[in-house]
Amino acid sequence: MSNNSLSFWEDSGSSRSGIMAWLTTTDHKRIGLMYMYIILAMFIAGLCLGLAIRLELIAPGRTIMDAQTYNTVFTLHGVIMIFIVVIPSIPAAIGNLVLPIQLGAEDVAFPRLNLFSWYLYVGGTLLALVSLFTGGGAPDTGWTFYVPFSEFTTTNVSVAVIAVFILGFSSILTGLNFITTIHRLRAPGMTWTKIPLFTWSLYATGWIQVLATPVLGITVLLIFAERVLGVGLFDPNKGGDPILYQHLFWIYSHPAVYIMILPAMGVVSDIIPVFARKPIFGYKAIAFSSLMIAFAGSLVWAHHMFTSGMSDTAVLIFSLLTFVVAIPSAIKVFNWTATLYKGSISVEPPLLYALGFIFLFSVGGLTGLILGSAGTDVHVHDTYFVVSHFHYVIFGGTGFGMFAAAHFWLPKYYGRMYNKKIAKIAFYILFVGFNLLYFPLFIIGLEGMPRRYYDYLPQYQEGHVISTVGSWILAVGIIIMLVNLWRGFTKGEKVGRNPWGAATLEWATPTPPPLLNFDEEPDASRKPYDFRGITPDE
Amino acid sequence: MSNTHKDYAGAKLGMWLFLFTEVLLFGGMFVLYAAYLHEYRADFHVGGKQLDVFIGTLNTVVLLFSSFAIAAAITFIQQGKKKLAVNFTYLTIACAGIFVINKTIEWRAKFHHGIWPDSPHLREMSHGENIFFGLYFLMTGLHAVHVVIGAILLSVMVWFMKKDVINQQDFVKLENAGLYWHIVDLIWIFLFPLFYLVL
Amino acid sequence: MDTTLIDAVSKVDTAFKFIFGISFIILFLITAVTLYFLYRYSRKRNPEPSQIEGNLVAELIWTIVPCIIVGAMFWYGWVGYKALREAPADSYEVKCTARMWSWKFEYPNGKTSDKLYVPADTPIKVDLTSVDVIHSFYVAAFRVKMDTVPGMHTYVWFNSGEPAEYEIQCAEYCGVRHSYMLSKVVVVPKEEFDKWLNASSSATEAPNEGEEVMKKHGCFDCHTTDGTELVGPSFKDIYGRDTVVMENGKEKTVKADDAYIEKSILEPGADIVKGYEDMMPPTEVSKEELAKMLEYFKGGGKPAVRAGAKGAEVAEREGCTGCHSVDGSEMVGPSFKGLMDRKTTVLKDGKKMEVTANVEYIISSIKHPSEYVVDGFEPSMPEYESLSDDDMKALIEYISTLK
Amino acid sequence: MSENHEHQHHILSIKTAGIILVLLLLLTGTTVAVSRIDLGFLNVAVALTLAVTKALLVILFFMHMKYENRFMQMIVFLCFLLLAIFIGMTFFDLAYRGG
Repeated sequence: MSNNSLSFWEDSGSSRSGIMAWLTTTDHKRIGLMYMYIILAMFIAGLCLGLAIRLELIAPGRTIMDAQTYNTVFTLHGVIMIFIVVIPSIPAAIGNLVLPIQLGAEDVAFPRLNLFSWYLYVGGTLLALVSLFTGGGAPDTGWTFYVPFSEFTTTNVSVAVIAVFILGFSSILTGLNFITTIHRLRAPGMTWTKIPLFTWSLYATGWIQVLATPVLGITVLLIFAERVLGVGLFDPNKGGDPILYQHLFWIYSHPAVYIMILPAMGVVSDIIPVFARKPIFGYKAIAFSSLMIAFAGSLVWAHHMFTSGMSDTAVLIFSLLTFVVAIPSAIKVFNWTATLYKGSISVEPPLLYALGFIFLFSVGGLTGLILGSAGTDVHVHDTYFVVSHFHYVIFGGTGFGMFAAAHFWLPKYYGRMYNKKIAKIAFYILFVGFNLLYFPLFIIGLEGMPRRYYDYLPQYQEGHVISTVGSWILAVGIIIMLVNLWRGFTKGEKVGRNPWGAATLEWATPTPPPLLNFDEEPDASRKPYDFRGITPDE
Repeated sequence: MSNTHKDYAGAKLGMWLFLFTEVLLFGGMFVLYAAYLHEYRADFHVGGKQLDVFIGTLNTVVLLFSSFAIAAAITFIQQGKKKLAVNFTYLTIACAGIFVINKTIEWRAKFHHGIWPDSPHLREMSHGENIFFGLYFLMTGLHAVHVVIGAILLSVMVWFMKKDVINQQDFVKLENAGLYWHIVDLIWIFLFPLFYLVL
Repeated sequence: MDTTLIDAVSKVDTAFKFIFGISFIILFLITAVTLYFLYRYSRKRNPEPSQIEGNLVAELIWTIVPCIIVGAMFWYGWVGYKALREAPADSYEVKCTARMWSWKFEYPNGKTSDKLYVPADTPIKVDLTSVDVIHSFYVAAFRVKMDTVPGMHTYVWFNSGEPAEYEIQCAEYCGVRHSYMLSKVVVVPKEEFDKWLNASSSATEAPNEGEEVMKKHGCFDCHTTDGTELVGPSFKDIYGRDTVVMENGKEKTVKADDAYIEKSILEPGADIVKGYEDMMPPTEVSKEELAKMLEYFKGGGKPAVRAGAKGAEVAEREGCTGCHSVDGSEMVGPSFKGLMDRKTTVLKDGKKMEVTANVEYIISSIKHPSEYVVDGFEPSMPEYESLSDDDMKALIEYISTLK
Repeated sequence: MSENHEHQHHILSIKTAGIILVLLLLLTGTTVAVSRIDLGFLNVAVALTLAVTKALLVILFFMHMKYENRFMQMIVFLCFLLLAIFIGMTFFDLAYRGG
């Protein structure tokens, strides 16, 4: 390990030291880590809420909390997991760590704006927490804030929606920053077809963040206006149309699903070739399908509204378009599988998590077809089938993508390696727990168990019991995984420049990277998945 | 890191991306406007008749002129005529002031007639009129907030020009502030016919 | 029976089978192929990777074939949806009004009920609306679900089929009692249905007319009769009580007399009892109905003072029912149902013994729960030594009613 | 810095800016005038067409879009297209309700 320059841990680039050097840093790597720590803390909080929900549902009737508490718990679980954990997880945390180095740049295009986004994120998170303890109590509307219920409820929805507005703004600025960085700061020689696919996916994601998130912003501001001023834009008693709210909400919130999943797809596209020692199959198709998903994904929002009272014509159009979005996702899955063909595969932890992603995402995607098809959606809409579907996509997809990314990239930044054997054991426990937790929910959903139910009819209990047991196994898996990562990064063996033998630029710089990322001008003309002549440097 | 800050095209790309978010922020309200115009055509007509076309037109002219003024200021700074650039920026800020004063007069008149969001008088009117005025207050209100932000932004630019942070070689900050101001104007170009001239 | 009628359910189920079938095949293939590659091309077996960057033909195939497949899926789904939306012209129409948190069904002759009674083998069209927030009318057995939107009318239709009962659930989150917003579709033979429809409900069944009227209007969804608070004030002993209400933001005390109660039903927003939200929708009731309701209030709500009502209140307040069910099901502790004078195996100081749960035993178990622990349960109950004698008496009385 | 310095910064002449301003004011006058005549549905169409024309003038000249590269022009178009799609597709619902 040759380290002739100081790493970003030692050299903050400013005269400040200690915690202040972190809080005032404009270094993308430090900002990425700061995102990661808060996301991790909030992830654990959201996880505990999720476990509480599962425990409550192990038996009909009251188990550990009353109905009102239950309603606030699932609302908080949703708001925290979606707006505070999943949306910023890969783009803001991993993206900040990796994207500029992959491009051969010194930093993002607007480093100070990057820090500002982080402060907005922290501010939004704090405000969301404030909403729990002030006003009429924690919000109980579900993360969708559907009107007119959200206008009438006495709980503290007004503060919560402002928190969502601020978090949305943070997300917009991150997207804006990344798009500009990709356009302007690529190292000489890095043409558009040499950009690693992870960065490509963040490019597509950035566009959704910039173009869709403002609609969420205005939507939550309108809820605020409705509650505070009583304008009545969504209140039927004053001439408003509650279904229009749903249109506005989903115009953002469906593309938001792609903000969550696209970066995870990018992670998988970057990991699989490395461990198969072989170029990604169909680079252009994967890169292009990211853009396709981003665009087509913006046109399908109303498939969340097939039973809302919307017109049948709209159901026809949106159902059809929804199936169109399935195609690019399918292409990606086939290309990943084909990348393994005639490779030289070594199943290291990052690959394992990436393969876990492919399976779970496939289950989530394929059950999504049931939801896209109008006739079948009517039956399973707002049931546990949907709950299971989106957990497979968001948790099985983005969550496992995040875990894969952590196992793949973090050793580079901490300079130390975790215990690979324990990482694999954790994966298997996670995988089993995950399926035990969510698969039974498909079944009871098909049988007609509605979501957001505090209490339920006795015929659904069996599924709930299995699911709750699964949640405990999943929790054990996550604890093992996190402890293993933490121990690795504090006490593990030191790693060299390129422990996995990858070909993208972040592996060509010292471990951990120096403040301005590179000692010498990197060679960006090499293809990102050309592994010939590259040997792992452990 | 210093050279990233001098990336003129990058700064401009970033600004445009930000402007897109502004367009779509208002876009959400335009979706609502379109939907409710479709549903309450006649009521919107009645509502539109109650707005003051004269003030609306006056404000349109003021904003168009201010847009010209800031465009001219950018031309002058590029030509090295800093004094003129500063003066034309002042002119733009003055226009913003006139706009806000007009807006206040107009809103006060509405309040005087008992029309404000959720007012007893408004609740007695038809659903369509309630929605029309609801949209009117929210959209022009949000726009007015943008006018004020724009004016503050331009004031900072004046200060930058005086400090020579903005000069003939490095004027992208002024240009971006100008872009922001044009977007404010652009949104008004649509608000004006949709509220004051609606039929 | 018209065979086209069962088509909606079967068409939807066809779509389910088609999509699930193909999805399963795809998932199986992807998984199997991946596992095979992992085995066949592991570094041990295949140390030298091939440099394959792509294959246009393969990629075209797996773009075009999925296009065709999802096209077919869309079509099946749409056919199912169409069937769900095209109600036959001769459907029997019932109006349904949803509110927090109950359903009200109104039949063509004006009769109303809280369960949906329908004649067998008839296409039924349910016209849906809501008076407060969005709910969703969901009958899983008929594959129908439709939101009830305030200010709007939506509908579902289904073929009732053989006489049977089906669950109605609310599928759109609507607040604290969302999961209790349940009802039933009761399919009865045609003649029976006609008889039911034309019988005047008050004469045949209702022992207390006022209570029937209030049930019909969903009053009990928000107001209890036993003194506990739901969304609105309890009806218990409400008549003639002095009540603090808010009028235009100012407090004022009124006596809950005929005039006040009548006003509160017709114009709930006028005088809100202090501490409650303005949530109650105005209720349209006829003169006779109003008179019956007032009668009910004057009587203090007769059925409310059923034996053990106070004990039930104590059990709820003290959290007993959090662990002890009243319906025989096992929760944290043994059920209260049939508890009185039951012979039970208990553990005392680790030794098993048989006791009869008489009054003394129950009192002692409430005050010192760990002394005797029923076999099979954890000794997790806290001591309730400070329970007042009154409360204790009421609780015992309540338990003894749960046979 | 692959896309750097494609062109010199374009300077909008004061004369052009003035012409644009006059055009904008004329269009405003036209909008107000036309709104006085009842053309039924056409009123909205005419008002919006004039507004779009004005917006185009502002974007192309005041905002220098005429002198930007293809990519910038494309994304600006895309942004407005997306807004149009959002509004348009909402009408698949609104226009066909109660059918």
